[in-house]
Amino acid sequence: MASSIRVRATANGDITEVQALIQHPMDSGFVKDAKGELIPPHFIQELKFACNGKEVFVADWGPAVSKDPYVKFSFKGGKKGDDLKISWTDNKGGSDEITAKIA
Amino acid sequence: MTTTTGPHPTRRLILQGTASVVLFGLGNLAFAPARAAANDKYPEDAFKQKSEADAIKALYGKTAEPSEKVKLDAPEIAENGAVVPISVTTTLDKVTSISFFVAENPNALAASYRIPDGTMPSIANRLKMAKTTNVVAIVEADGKLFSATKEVKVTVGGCGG
Amino acid sequence: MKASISLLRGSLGAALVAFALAVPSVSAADKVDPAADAKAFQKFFFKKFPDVKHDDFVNGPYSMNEDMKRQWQEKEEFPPYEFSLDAGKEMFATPFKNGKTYADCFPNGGIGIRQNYPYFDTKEGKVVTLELALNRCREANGEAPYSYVKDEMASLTAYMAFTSRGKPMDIKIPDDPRALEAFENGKRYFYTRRGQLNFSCASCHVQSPGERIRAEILAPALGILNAMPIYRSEWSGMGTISRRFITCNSQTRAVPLEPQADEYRDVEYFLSYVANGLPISGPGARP
Amino acid sequence: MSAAMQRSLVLAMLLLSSLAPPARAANEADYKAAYAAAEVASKEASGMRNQWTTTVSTLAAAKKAGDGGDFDGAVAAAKEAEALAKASIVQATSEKEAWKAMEIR
Repeated sequence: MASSIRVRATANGDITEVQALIQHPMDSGFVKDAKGELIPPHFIQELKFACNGKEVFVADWGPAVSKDPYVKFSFKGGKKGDDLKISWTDNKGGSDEITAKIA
Repeated sequence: MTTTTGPHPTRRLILQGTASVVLFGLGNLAFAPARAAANDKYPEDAFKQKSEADAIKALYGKTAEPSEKVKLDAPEIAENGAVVPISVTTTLDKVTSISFFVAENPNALAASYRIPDGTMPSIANRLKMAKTTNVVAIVEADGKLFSATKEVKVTVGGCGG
Repeated sequence: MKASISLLRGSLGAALVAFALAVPSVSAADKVDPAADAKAFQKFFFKKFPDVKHDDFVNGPYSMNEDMKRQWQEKEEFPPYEFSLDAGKEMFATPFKNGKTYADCFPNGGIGIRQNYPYFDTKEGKVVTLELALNRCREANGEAPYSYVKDEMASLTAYMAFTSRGKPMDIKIPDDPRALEAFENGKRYFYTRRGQLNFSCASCHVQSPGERIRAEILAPALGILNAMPIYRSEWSGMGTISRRFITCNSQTRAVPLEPQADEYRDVEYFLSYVANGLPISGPGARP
Repeated sequence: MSAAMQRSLVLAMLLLSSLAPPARAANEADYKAAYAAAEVASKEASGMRNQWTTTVSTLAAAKKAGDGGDFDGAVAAAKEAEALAKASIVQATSEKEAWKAMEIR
């Protein structure tokens, strides 16, 4: 199954800009389905980015983050070809992880 | 970083750069464990708080003061409450954490980010908003909290059932 | 004095011209003239929104409102239809059970051809839309057809639209009375009021584009299908042209027809033809 | 716009005529008759491919009330469904020509 994480990391000079889009329902637990029943909460709680083993960004997310969540940030110290590991875990114990190369 | 124009500007720059990093690193080291320990795990409690004030207290244990240095970018009228593009950037120094609150959502805290050393203090993300309300961005810089607030209008779209 | 005389003559001339124009257009209405209709349609929008760049009309509500456009550009940095696009690409490459793929059903392997759909099939004597052609391809190769309103169809059309991005819409109307009839039927559907709210497509997308219904800005009818299929935040999911028509109907409290009904195929034919020349911008992201 | 005015007048009249209160409590026969009439009009409307969603839901409400024995409610709903169906028929017939008024030429 293709990974749920799409990432674009581009280095220009010393600054690497990272954009990530993750396929996840991010159900808040407040929404009802077609039959009128509440869809239980199911959302990513923690999303970590590490470059060459060093943690560069950590997101703590609640149910108010949009479906198929997106985040953009940038950090210093990464360069073209470095490894960027992205991993997330959700409130149901689900998780996914990929390692991308900085372009 | 001021650019010097000497014969070997880059060499001097590098020297300056490494010097300040070492200093900064050392200085940071002393604080880092204390602060990192405080918020390195998922702030379960803060996400449970209803109001924005309680959530900020649960997350940081102190109050924030509005600051011009925190630039919050959010739309006038959200095209859709389910996907509201919100971003923040700041010129403040030594930023260690950035969080977003949607005041009248069922739970005010929407997202909180830990900014390790070397990561730029600017973030864009897409949040859900239950209705027209204030979006608040909080930046923790050098142990103090600064905030920026903007009202975003949210209504149901379409011409109804 | 001279100035006012020329002014007078100018206005007289204008009146004459207007009168001349009015007379033939009355008789023209009975003879179906798609080319004239398309020209008038585009001129209407270019005059109503003089500072909107012609190609920008395909961006729907975002061509009408700066604040919305900024939100859209932010979404387009990493658009939510990315997953559907990748899924479509994968489906396109995955052969059917009989070993064939979609590429075998379409000219040029299905790449960069979306701008020619829908087309008029002279054998069948009816309009064939991209969604219909995709399902016919599946059935011809022993596969079950996809729902016209669900994600699989949206992923396929998203990928095919993506391969045509930027190409001008290029819909042909053969010199065949049935094709002219289909065009006219689509035009009639577009302007006919329906549902208890008594709206036609034109009530919203011709009379009040750029205005709001509650939070949403109405898109202009010109180029309104160029961005299809769309990821709508409202549906937090992909929407095919069929899904869009059906939901628009139910919003005016009209019972929708079955997907790919003749009326829907014809109105798609009409809307695509009058947008000839405007670029394909699908898949799109919308509120 | 006088044609549109005229049309909405007709629609309003049709709706009003259906709301006249029944003299005595309705019984099953009244309900059956009213429902049948509504069904005929609704079938004609969908035959013209111009059915309204509110006609369908009001007709369903009439049936539910009728099955539940609430014949007063059922007759009222059936009459309203009939009026809605007839209004959609008027809309479909008048739009056969009226659409040209909005056409961009």
